[in-house]
Amino acid sequence: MTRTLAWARRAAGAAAGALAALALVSAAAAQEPTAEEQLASLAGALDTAWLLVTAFLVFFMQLGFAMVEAGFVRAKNVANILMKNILDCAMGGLAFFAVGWGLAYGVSGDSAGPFAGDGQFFLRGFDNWPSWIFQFAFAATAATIVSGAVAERTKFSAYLVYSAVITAFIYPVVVHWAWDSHGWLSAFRDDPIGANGYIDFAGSGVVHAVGGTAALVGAVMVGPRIGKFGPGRKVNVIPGHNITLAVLGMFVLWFGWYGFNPGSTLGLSGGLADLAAKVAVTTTLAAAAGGVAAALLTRALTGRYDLGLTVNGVLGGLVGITAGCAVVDAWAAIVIGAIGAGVVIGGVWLLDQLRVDDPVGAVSVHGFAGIWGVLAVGLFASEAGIAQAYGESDRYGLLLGGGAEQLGIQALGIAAIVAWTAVTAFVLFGALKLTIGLRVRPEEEERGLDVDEHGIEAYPDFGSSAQGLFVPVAHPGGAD
Amino acid sequence: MTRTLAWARRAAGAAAGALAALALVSAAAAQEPTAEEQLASLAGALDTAWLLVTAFLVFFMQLGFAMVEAGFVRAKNVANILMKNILDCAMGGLAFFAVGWGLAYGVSGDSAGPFAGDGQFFLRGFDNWPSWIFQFAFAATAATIVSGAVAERTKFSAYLVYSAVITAFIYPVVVHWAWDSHGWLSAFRDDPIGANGYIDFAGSGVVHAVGGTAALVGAVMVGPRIGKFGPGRKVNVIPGHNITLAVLGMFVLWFGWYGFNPGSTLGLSGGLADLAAKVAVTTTLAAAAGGVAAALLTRALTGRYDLGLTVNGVLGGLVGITAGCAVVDAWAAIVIGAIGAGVVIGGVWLLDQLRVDDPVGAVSVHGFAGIWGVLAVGLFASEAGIAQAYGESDRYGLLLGGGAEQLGIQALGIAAIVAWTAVTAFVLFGALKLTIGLRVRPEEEERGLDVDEHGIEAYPDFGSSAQGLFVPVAHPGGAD
Amino acid sequence: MTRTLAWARRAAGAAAGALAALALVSAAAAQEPTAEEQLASLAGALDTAWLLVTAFLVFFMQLGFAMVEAGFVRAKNVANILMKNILDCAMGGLAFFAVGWGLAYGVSGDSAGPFAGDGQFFLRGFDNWPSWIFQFAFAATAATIVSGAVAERTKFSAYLVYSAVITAFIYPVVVHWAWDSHGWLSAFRDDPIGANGYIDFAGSGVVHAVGGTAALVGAVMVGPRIGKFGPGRKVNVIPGHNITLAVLGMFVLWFGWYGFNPGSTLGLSGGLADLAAKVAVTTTLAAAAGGVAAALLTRALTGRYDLGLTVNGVLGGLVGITAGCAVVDAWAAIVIGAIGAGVVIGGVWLLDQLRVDDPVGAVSVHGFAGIWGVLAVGLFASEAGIAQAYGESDRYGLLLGGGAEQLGIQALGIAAIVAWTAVTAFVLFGALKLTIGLRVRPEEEERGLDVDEHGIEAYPDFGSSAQGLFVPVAHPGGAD
Amino acid sequence: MKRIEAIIRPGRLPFVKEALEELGYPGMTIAEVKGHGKQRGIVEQWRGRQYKVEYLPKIWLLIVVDDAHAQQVIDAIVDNAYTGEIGDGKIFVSEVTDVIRVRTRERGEAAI
Amino acid sequence: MKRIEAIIRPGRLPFVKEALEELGYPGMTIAEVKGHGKQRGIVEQWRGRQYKVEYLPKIWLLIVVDDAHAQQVIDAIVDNAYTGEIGDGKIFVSEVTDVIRVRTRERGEAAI
Amino acid sequence: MKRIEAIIRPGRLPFVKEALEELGYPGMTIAEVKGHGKQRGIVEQWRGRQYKVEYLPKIWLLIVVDDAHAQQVIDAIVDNAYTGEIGDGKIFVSEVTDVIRVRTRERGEAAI
Ligand SMILES: Nc1ncnc2c1ncn2[C@@H]1O[C@H](COP(=O)(O)OP(=O)(O)O)[C@@H](O)[C@H]1O
Ligand SMILES: Nc1ncnc2c1ncn2[C@@H]1O[C@H](COP(=O)(O)OP(=O)(O)O)[C@@H](O)[C@H]1O
Ligand SMILES: Nc1ncnc2c1ncn2[C@@H]1O[C@H](COP(=O)(O)OP(=O)(O)O)[C@@H](O)[C@H]1O
Repeated sequence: MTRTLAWARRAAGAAAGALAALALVSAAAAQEPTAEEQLASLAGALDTAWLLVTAFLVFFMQLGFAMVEAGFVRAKNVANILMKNILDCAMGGLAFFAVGWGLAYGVSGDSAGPFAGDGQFFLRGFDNWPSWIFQFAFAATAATIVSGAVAERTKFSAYLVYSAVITAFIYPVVVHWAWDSHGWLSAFRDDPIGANGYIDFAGSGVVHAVGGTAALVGAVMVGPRIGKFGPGRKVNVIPGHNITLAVLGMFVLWFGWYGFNPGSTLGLSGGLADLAAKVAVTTTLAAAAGGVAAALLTRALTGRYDLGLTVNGVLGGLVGITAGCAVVDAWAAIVIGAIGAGVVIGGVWLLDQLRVDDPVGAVSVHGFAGIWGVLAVGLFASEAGIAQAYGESDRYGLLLGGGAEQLGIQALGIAAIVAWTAVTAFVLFGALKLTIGLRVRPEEEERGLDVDEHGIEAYPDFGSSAQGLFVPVAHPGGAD
Repeated sequence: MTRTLAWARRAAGAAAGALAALALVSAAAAQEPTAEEQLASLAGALDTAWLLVTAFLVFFMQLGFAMVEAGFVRAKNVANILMKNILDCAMGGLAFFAVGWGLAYGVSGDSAGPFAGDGQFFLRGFDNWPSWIFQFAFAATAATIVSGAVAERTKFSAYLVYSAVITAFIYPVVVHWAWDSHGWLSAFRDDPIGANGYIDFAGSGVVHAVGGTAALVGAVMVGPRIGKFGPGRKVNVIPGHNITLAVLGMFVLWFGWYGFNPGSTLGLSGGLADLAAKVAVTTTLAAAAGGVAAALLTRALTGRYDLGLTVNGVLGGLVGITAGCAVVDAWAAIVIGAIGAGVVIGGVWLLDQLRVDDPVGAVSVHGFAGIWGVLAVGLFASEAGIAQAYGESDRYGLLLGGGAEQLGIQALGIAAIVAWTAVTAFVLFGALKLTIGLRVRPEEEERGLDVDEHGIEAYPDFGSSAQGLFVPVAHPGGAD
Repeated sequence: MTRTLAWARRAAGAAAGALAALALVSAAAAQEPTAEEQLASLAGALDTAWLLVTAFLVFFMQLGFAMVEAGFVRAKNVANILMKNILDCAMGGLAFFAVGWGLAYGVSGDSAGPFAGDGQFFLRGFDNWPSWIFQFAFAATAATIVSGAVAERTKFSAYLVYSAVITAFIYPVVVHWAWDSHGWLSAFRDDPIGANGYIDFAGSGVVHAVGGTAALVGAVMVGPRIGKFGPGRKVNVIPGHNITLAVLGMFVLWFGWYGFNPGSTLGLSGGLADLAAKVAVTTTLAAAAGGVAAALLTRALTGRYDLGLTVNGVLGGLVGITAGCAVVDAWAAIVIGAIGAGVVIGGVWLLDQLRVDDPVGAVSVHGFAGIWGVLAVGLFASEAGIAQAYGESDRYGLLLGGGAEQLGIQALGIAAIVAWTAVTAFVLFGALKLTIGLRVRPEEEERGLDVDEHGIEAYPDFGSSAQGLFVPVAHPGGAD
Repeated sequence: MKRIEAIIRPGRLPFVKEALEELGYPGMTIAEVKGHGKQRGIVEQWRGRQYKVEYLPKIWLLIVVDDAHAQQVIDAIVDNAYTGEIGDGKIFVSEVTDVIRVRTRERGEAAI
Repeated sequence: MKRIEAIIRPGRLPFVKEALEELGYPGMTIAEVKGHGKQRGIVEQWRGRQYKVEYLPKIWLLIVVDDAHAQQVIDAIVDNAYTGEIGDGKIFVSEVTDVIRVRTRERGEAAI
Repeated sequence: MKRIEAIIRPGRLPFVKEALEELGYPGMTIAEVKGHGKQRGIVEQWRGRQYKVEYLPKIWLLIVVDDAHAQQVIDAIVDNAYTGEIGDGKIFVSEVTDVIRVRTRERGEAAI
């Protein structure tokens, strides 16, 4: 009986090296694996390691979203938004297991169609674990974006249904289009649209614009919070309860983005390590540029360095670079990030004008900056960048002299994605509205969702002099 | 003089590739290493990388524990619980350095006995650094579990002693039993109990049930907080001060668990990468199922989606899958996670009935769900799963037709672990009670432990209108 | 057309292994790469992976700094300190892109001088991405240290300029001296000072003492907060607003330090994996010793276990071990960490005596403990330790019988670094004082920097009964 | 001069304030308090176990006015704090013997 | 009608409340305040340096009752807030000239 | 006995307190409140959009003294709370009919 792991475990206990382990593996196999086979196996292990570690980082973004959103809502709705963040991730996991993966990448027969995968539901006949965990983390990201936009007024049960549907259906179909080698938009198709197909390296469109579009539809259909818009053109301000949490969340998201973008090389061997490193650099520069641009812009516009919009600006820079991180040069990443922040700030202003209430800026950050990111590929992708990540091509960024074709494909791709998401999200939210209802009652909204939906206050005993007023610290006799 | 690192460092400064580095290494050795040696060395490096990265993730769980516990206690005891969390990790590090590792895996002569290791104390004659850091992170986890269960009333100095003893002695012995190749329970023993020995891949029993059992003994011996239980069967509620922190901690723990479980492959080469990825998937699904189950269960039982128990439910799912993550199928992970959440909720209720006061639910989450996790292996381990992780065997999960033997061994193993921990923890807490005392004075408890033990309030200047009332912002003249 | 990534991407969707990918890469090249070339490429990929993952961890320390500093300031200055933390990282990224890297490692012609690099500004002609991201993360760390020391009174615009200059100029020069193979202090120079050159493995001096020295200069030149020092020798206490945040930050920093120190091997192949693991262990032990020492010391000195200083003590232990983590034995790491905590506590007391106001202890933690760390190498470096990390040498730690030479070089090195930083920081802060001004007006300081500089309160709607008093929840008619 | 002390629902504060502003009241002081009268708390839960929250959040409002305007102010508060449900709150009126404006050291009605 | 304003120890609030409930008091309002009288603060420390916290947390309790029940309420508070240590607190009694119940616009004793 | 209720700037509290301490005042109670009088709020912003914060943070100070010392206490507060800018605050004085010290059950002036 082979005891590979036993040995490995023991190796941890004693001082045995990996040499022994390898030897054992060899011995276990009927015949010696060739050096080439061993090399390939090792390369595979390294690729898997990369997928796993970056998947974990992407998963960690769940915390970032939860904290940004919690910080941007009022104290009376904190437990509700946190619960939504936990549950969209948890429901998302189960939904992506049951259906999502199958629609995204599943193959039942020889190959899947251009519209959706068609096999491996419930992971039957499946063992590509590294890919599943990585793709799950992305799906959870797409799902969680909406919660912020519809915060402080949406029914919990309706949100649960929504989050299952987006991870099971709406998002996976887009993934299939753009990232599966059978997808009609895919750059990995044998015969892609145009020279390169739709280029969206880590998902400005596939993930963020999907989430952002669904968020917009949701925010419109749920309607604004009571008191957000006054009569006439009056826009009231409803500050969140804890800006520190929002900043905490932003740093966690930035950190997690190092899984999101560099991890999208899906491996390190065969030259991908260099690409991953370059992606890490462009990601960093875009985030930095987004932060600086937002700070200076708000200073110019309002006379003060605005912290909330700087948080959004960093995120806008990150969303903006996500599509092009592998194919643009460092300087272009800075430009894209800075414009991304501008798009976010403009978007926040625009939504206020349109009387759409998005408490955390999810539509602007993920939707508008996501669209910008996709288009930016058509403007800024360098020839060498495309060659390194997708193969040699003479169609690249318009502003770099690569013609307009790629920009056209990008526009087509994002239009299709936004349209698909808008329609399906509209149907979904519409159906919810007609059945269980989308929105809590006004009294409930005024009191806060925490008390009615979850029976809790987020900070029942807070404060420097908190006396636990609610707490029966002791009972002076009596039978009960 | 060889300057390996110098070169590597320089490589960072310039554009030299790893080729040069490798070449240098070769040159340094008297003769060329063979390709096979190089391969083995690289495989070893990859395995070390995995151990290191996952160890770091497991270490990060310290933050998760600290935040969950801080969120679940009242504001007046926050500094105390945080200090305990820092110190159990710090004391734990020193204790595990001095004694713990030696008892767990240390070998002085040819081999260690079945009960405990007997060498390498103070890491003398030791250089298996990757294993030490990984095992330290686990030891710190086991230690920190107790702090929550005895929170808000336990003397700080007594806690310090406790945390040193559990990491130096109680926990390492269990590790030796179950994970060292000489341990009597070990699945890695040449001649294990039954066909496979006791299977506890990442430690539902070895880590969590140990922590949970010690937590139960501690909570019973310290006694409930003043006011927790009223006369008759009355159970009072003492809400914690910050549910946001608890959720933050939960996400950090979930993230860290991706080190805990997948890292327990202890390497990636030789086929372990696939196993690690599968473990990541089962871990995810169990956590997700735990969260969904807890939310729906509390909704069914109390009419509202309970956030606190959903946090505990996710953790219960994670603890539950920890033993079996490598040997169960994806669907089984969902079942195990969901039941884990149920066990936690039942446990919380049961402890209240038994008038045992566990402010954060540590006993239920780590103790009860840990026991469940160990037994679940006996129920759900698949034949292929055991083959992949432990070697071919015809004894596997009872519910999958693998017979009752494995379940019996699991029951034996967890019984032994719980018994050992209960007895040693009882002696330890008993000795502390008789000497320095376990509990602060009632006045101190009412005032909060922060002020008396640490002279601090956690939030002296908090709030939107915090005026720093305590702060002598300026002094109008006078000599002092 | 080669579709490397396409295949990799597809590989994620299906079950193709790395074998295919490798084969493809081979096919793409005109002729088969030899096994040796493949090995080297794989080793390079692993090294890159290490650099990337550890760089991400180091980046994550930004969150740690932000939270420690936020926790240690008053509520009225929280948004300001958070904004500074975001912006020093963002500005730092752009500045390090434009100038910093070039001065640190850039080479325009054949080689750079001993004082500073001279090429690759704006990353022109540059593609060593893994190194850039790693070094960027370090630069951001050096930059962010100062914000805490000058917190609660420094003008935001002045701080922006400062943070650009330190990452563009002050810090990179020191890096060049100590870590570039052309630097005059460098241990990686062909002909280093003394036998080994200046040994500062991960930067107790290069990063922390630079930050700490600039922090000291800043704190002195900005002057103490209003009310910090009374008449005579009176020292007032100005408690921060949230100790939980400080602890959160500390754990994040400790976690990030596993990137900072072990990552400084800059790779894993060629034997570096073992070194990285050893570094992880010494780092852990020093942090643990720092925490325990600080807790016991404050207990001895004040009668109570002080949480704030324990947080600082852990960090002092970490800063202290940073220079010597690769070259000292485990026991020495404990000694260095414990003394590091002592140095921090003494430093905090000393600065109070000197009437220098450092709200978060940055000068003590990074400056004093950083200097201690550099000197500790001269005292505790073991012969075997130096051999493993820097090459065989008969000059090592004074206390271990290796003579005084290394201690002398360490003293020289740190003196040069402190002098350089002090002078340049003095000029910088002086220039800022004379131009835009360093300090906000007294009224602004009393009101808090948040309101005037950023127009925000950090917790506008906090508390269990927060009613959003500021929020116009609804408007009873009226045109506006 | 009258000391008018009102305990009202938090959500009604903006309306009360607006009404007072139209009256041109001299100033007001508010605080977050908790209380219960006829309205006896709500049921919350913590980790699954339910408990009664005895005190509900209210806003405490203090306005000192001269005798002539007292009734107007009271009416404005009552009109705008009203919802008709239990928990609408109460107003307590008492005498103030003196008022001092710190900035000018004015006293009495002039200081209000 | 009497305005009874008590400053008590936070830990005694549940007992006071229970006693008042037995009396059938009409309502109460509480707030977290800080104060000092004879009890002059405690010593805390921040990053190792000690300082005196001048104000200790107290609960401020407001109950308006008709004259007939005032003494009973005062007694209930005194009995249950008592520990015998410095810091037990004080009760201040003053006259209320009018009370209005917002929900019903009742005035005077009927509104209490 | 007089009930002296002052609304002052938070930043002046230490000075007021010091001055009262020199007088040997019997005790005081404070709370964080918000308010506005002539000083009508400041402009803040949230995610780029500006809004007027209507209420500014103030400290509410309650001191009950015997009639003899009332003027002294008022003077001490006025002197030390004064900055001369709008927003310095106000002091309201009213009659207290009774005072009870919980610890000793003393009543009236003896209890202050
Ligand atoms: N007699 C009282 N003394 C002090 N506060 C009171 C008194 N009666 C009511 N209150 C305050 O008024 C609030 C509303 O009282 P409630 O009895 O619910 O209103 P209503 O009289 O309209 O039913 C209570 O929460 C409490 O804070
Ligand atoms: N004259 C006073 N005016 C206002 N509040 C007072 C006064 N005297 C005492 N207090 C309040 O009562 C609390 C308890 O007073 P203290 O003097 O400690 O009690 P005791 O009189 O029993 O010693 C103080 O913290 C303060 O809030
Ligand atoms: N009539 C009043 N009733 C209650 N509180 C008042 C009244 N007038 C002023 N205040 C309180 O005093 C504070 C300062 O008042 P303000 O009018 O700004 O001072 P000043 O009269 O010196 O200009 C206000 O914020 C408010 O809390």
